[in-house]
Amino acid sequence: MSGKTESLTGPILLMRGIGKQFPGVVALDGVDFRLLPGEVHALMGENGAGKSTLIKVLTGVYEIDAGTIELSGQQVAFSSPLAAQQAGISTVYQEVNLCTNLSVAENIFIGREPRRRGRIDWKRMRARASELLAGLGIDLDVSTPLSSHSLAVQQMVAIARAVDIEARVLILDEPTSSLDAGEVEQLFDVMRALKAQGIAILFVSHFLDQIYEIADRMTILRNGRLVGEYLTRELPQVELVAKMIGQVLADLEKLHGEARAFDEPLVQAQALGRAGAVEPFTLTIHEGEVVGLAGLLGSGRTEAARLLFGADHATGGQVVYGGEPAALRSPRAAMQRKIAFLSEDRKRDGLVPELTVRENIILALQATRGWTRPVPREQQDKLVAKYIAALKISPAHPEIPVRNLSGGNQQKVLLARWLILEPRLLILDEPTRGIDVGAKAEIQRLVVELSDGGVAVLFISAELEEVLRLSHKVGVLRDRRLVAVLPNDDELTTEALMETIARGGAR
Amino acid sequence: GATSATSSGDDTITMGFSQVGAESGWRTANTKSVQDSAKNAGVTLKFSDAQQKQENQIKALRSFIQQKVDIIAFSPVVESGWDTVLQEAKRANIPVILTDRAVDSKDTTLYKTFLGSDFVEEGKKAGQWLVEEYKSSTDPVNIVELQGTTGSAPANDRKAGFLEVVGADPKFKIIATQTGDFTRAKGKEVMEAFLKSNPDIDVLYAHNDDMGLGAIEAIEGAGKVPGKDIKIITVDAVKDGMQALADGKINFIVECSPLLGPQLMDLAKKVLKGEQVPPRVVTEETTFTQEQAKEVLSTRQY
Amino acid sequence: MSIATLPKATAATLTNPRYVPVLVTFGLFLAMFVAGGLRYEGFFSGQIILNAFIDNAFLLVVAVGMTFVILTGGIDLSVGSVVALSTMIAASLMAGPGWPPYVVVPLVLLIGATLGAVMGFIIHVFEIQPFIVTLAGMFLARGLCYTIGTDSIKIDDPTFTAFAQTQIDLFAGLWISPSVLIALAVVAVGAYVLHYTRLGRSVYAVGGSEQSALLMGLSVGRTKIAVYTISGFCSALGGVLLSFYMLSGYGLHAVGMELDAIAAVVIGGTLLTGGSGLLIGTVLGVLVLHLIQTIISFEGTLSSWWTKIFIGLLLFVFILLQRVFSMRRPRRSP
Amino acid sequence: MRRLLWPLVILALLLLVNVVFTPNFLSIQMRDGHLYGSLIDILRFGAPLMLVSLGMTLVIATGGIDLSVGSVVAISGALACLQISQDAGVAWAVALALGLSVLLGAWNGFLVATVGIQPIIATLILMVAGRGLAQLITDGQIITIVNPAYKLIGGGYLLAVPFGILLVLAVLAVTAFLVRRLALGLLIEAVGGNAEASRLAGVRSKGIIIVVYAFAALCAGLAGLMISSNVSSADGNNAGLWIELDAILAVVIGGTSLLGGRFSLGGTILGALIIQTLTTTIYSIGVPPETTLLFKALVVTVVCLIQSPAFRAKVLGRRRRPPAPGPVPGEKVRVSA
Ligand SMILES: Nc1ncnc2c1ncn2[C@@H]1O[C@H](COP(=O)(O)OP(=O)(O)OP(=O)(O)O)[C@@H](O)[C@H]1O
Ligand SMILES: Nc1ncnc2c1ncn2[C@@H]1O[C@H](COP(=O)(O)OP(=O)(O)OP(=O)(O)O)[C@@H](O)[C@H]1O
Ligand SMILES: [Mg+2]
Ligand SMILES: [Mg+2]
Repeated sequence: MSGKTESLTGPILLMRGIGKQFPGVVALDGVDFRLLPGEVHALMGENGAGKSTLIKVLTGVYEIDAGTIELSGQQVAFSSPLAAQQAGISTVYQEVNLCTNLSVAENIFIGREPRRRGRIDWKRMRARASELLAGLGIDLDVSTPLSSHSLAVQQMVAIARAVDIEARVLILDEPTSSLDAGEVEQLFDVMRALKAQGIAILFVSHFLDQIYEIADRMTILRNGRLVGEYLTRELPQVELVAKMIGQVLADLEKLHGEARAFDEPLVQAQALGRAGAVEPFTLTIHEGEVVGLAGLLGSGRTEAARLLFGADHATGGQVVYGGEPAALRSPRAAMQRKIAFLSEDRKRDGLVPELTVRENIILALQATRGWTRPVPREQQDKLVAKYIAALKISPAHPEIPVRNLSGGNQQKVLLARWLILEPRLLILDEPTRGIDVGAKAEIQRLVVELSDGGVAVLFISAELEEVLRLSHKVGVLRDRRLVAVLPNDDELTTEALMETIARGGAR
Repeated sequence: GATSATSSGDDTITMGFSQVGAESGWRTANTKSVQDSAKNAGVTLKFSDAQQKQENQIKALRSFIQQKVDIIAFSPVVESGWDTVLQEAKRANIPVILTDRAVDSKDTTLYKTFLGSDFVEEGKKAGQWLVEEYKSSTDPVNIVELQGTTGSAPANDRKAGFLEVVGADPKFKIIATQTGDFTRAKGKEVMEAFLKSNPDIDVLYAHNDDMGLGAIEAIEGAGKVPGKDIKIITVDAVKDGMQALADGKINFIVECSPLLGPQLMDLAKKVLKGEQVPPRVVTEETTFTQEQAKEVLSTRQY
Repeated sequence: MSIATLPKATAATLTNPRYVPVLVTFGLFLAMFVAGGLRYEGFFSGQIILNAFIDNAFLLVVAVGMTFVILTGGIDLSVGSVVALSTMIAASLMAGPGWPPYVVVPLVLLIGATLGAVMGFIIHVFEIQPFIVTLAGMFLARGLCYTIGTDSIKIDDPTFTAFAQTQIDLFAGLWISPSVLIALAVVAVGAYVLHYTRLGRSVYAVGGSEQSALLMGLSVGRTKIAVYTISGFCSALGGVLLSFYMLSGYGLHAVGMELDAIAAVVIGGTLLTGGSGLLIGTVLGVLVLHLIQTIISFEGTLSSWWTKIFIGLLLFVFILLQRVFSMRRPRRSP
Repeated sequence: MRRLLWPLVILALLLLVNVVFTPNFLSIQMRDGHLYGSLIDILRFGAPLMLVSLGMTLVIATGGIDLSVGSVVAISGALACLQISQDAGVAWAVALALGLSVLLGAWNGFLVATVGIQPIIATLILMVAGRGLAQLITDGQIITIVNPAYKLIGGGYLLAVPFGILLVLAVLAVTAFLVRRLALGLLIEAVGGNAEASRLAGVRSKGIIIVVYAFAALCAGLAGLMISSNVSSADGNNAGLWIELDAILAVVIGGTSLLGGRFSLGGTILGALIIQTLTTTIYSIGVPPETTLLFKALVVTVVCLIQSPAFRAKVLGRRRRPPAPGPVPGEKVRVSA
């Protein structure tokens, strides 16, 4: 027992013997968990370990099947997130759960709008929202609808909302999955400040570096069971991973992509652009080449990728595919040229939640064949089984609705959807979002394999290390403009890349 | 007699006519009659279809007042609720003629005259025939009734009139009654169900020909002979009904004539000339037995 | 957004994408009105516009309630029947036991609101689709009408009729009825609630995403029950206004009015899927429907079927132009 | 199929009520060489509703709704009867009516998918104008025809079985083939479940939506032929009036969500049967017309309550479990080092 951080007041939150079952799945089985005031406590575990479920039973989204929850020594059972919120628990759930039809300001304040003489004081609300976001390093027009902002911005808005709620406990379920280094730092500053005020923070992330930077203590779950509670500084990273996945992970081999010469250009964007989204940019992607895109939040990486996939109409320029101009009028047209696009916002642009894992996986393949030529069932089952195994999707059952999967597993399902198409250009927008360490290494290895097999990959990630590890060259975007395309040679380090992003020009 | 406050100084009459809707063949025949006779009489007709809604009719009347027509005629969907708008018409000096059905306003100066049929009377006629037909029998008579659209005026009144007559004799028993919405399809469907749940049906009383015609199909389908095994009384006397009557499948039809057009135009002209018109003009309507039907069948217009 | 802020509309608000559909609708409405005026004699009068309000006061009130429901992504099919039921209860209580209007009217409003609340409760607590619950409500209310009576009942309570026949003279011979004032008041209150109260904002939030609203700690249940209660209340009030208009209670009043109300709301630019729309749009929607009817009655030469075809055609042209002119949609919203 | 359990229970209950009132309700006899009985009636009169509901199911699965089916019913019947009354061949009349129906459906689909009008309004246009069109075709009158071949469709028998029932079975089989054997069903559910995601997955949603609305109209057209053939006449004013409401109700009772996504053809057929049985029940147990609607309200409420898992959980037992007792006192929270 090591109890340096153990405060005298005892835990603010104490969960004991928590059990939660879903039909066919035991999501939590006798889990104990405690949270101390003034600590940042990381909840760790593989995809599907039960982290989000623990948070949801705590905050009244689900009922618990077994166990007790005590808040400040008092037994509680919240009937709804509202009740939890009123008891002083403020939560950012894993998927961004905001109302995109409302304005940014409203999303921060809805339910607790500043009022004057009984009516909502819109002016004050906007002013305070701007202020709050500025505190997180975000500057935008808060009266615009949330739907017009990228997922990363939305995530920051959700965070802003949660930290502004007067709370004793702050829960952040993978808030950093689509943020880049700068935003993460902003968030950590805020978290440290809250911690100093004695607020207990529960933090979930698959980025181990972040955990070691911010967390005081961690609780590890595996397959819905408690592995143990540890002080961060006493648990080396390798051991943490071993405890999470139940085995020692082979050291991440250097997958470093090298700048090298390619002869066959596969896709060329020529002055491709879209008014109001991305300035015209020119970029060549060769067969077998991995091109990384780096940039700050809202720099236009997603927009650029969407243009290459025909998801949006370009307002200028053209795409040359295999030497011939290709009019990518729709995603379908791009798919016919064997271009695939894994979108960053899986909830909005990826999953069909009601459909099963199998159906979600074969959807794109079926779509290319049209409705008159069904993929034979045996072939479906074979393909699906193959990718469930390859990507370690769990539960490994193809016939459950995909909405019942954990966030990371949903992401894997979408990846599988595109991989079975055997694309020649694979556009991956934040493919490792919400994916655990083990699977992330798996996916990175996959990218290398694909590129070795001649598949071109456009790789977008907020994690610069990842971009550098995989790419042969890196495109840098800033303010919706492609400002540089850098070969990934020895001189290109994360620092150098960061500097380019900040400076907005070539080295 | 008011002379219209018309803006058009010419001698052609502009009539605003608000029809209930086009819910049945009877109704469209009625519309056609009004339209045709307006043309023949040289009356400019502003026609408006209310699609069975009183509020639409009121709106139409308002818009007629707005358009400063010379005279307004309309077939009220229901009796009540016209006072306000009729008062507006009166204030604008536009005379009003009611067709097909009266309104229950206490203030009879709101309209000039009422031209139309009497649904209660129709129900009574149907009942009287039945009483006559079975006057020698003492056995109970099992009647099934196919009502019109629930709550609609003809359904309410035809039911009431019929009941008033047959209710006087306890041997007449209405063993089943259900709405058939004035349509053939519903008439057939309901009758099929009646036939299954009530083995002994002597008489069918249908509030219009169409439901009766549908029921005939059901009766035939059940292996019975319409007009013999089950006696059938209907109301309206449209062509198909008269044909069935002549063929012996219906036993008795009470006429309810839709051809009000010519009479309406006459009345309108008289009213506008300031002549005295009777407060109530009942259309000439008769009843048909099978023999009568055979005689007049070739001369029916609708 | 609300009536209250409209006069202050600046260039910035005019180009705000949220207002574009409403502005387009308004523009088209004006264009249609002018076209009617050029074509028909006697069309171009102030009274025509006022009549739109006089003849539709009840529909307007009902549509306000419907807007609340649709904004949450729900639907209320019971409104027409509740309107009828209200006229029926009002008429039968005044005609039969001779209750005075100041007892009857509040009672009717209470009944309507209660009916709505019960439906909202069932929808929320038992997680049943609004369509089917309100359809049952529709059958229930209409059925209750018939059990009260199948004939139409005349209202001749002197206070009631006096109020109903009051004409509020404006200027130059123009007039409105008190119902118009009531309807406009309802619109104003509705707009205020939607824009300036927490209830109103959570209506939009629930319509945007019920799941998110729940996770954000809004009381989704209360909001949903509230909108159906509001809709029930508005239907009952609509029923009272309709009894002013008709001076009768009747089980077949307002048949299909739910469709008119839904159409008005949707024509006014509100999304049936919820979360987006303005009350002022609903007002325009009601006016557009009325204008179409007026044009047809001024045309006056159409047979029953051409009337219907024409209504469909005008509606189509209107919707099409509305679509074309407000095409500029935000990129990512599907 | 667990999903169909509760609709089945409800249907059984309704039939039971009938048996109590009419003991020989379930009996089926041979009469004049064809099947005869109340059950047959339910199937026969329910056939048009089942057809319309089948089409409606697919439309609803895409997240849409089709209000115009009633008008298409009227138009199709009117056109066919008009043709036949003008001495056209039955095959030609039927083909023409169905062709026009498909065209009208495609028009709906075009407005929804390509022009981007909200489905309820897009189909409202045809609902209003289509009724007018039907009346235009019949001139507002009822067109009566005498044609044994045409009579077969809705009122005739084949091998002792009402032809309409066979027709429904055939359409059901074809639909099931299209959506479950071929991939139409998956793509429809994808479009209804998440339209944007489907677009990005390459689903040609416009085409699918147009096909689906056209199919719904085809079903409605067929139902129109059935209804008019059954009574040997076309009634442009009333044929198919309010059938859209019944059809939507059938779909919803069958367990398909109005929000789109997953659908169940079997559920829809059951839903339609429930509605038709309810109608027949009202006729045969002698519910007075004034209380018909109250009775309907009652049954619909009961149906949707029984169907609701939340209701079953909250009211019919399975109460919330009381919180389980805490761990044995003294047991410490595991804190390993
Ligand atoms: N609503 C649900 N219905 C059925 N199963 C569910 C449901 N929600 C979660 N599960 C299952 O419970 C298990 C735990 O899921 P949970 O979302 O808690 O994982 P997680 O640790 O948050 O994973 P990730 O890192 O991928 O977010 C998973 O196997 C998941 O499939
Ligand atoms: N529908 C829209 N309307 C207007 N602006 C938009 C819309 N969608 C995105 N934007 C803006 O376009 C910019 C580029 O967004 P994009 O999603 O491409 O950024 P990104 O580089 O992928 O960064 P991240 O995903 O980390 O936010 C952002 O400022 C975003 O707010
Ligand atoms: Mg999770
Ligand atoms: Mg992005």
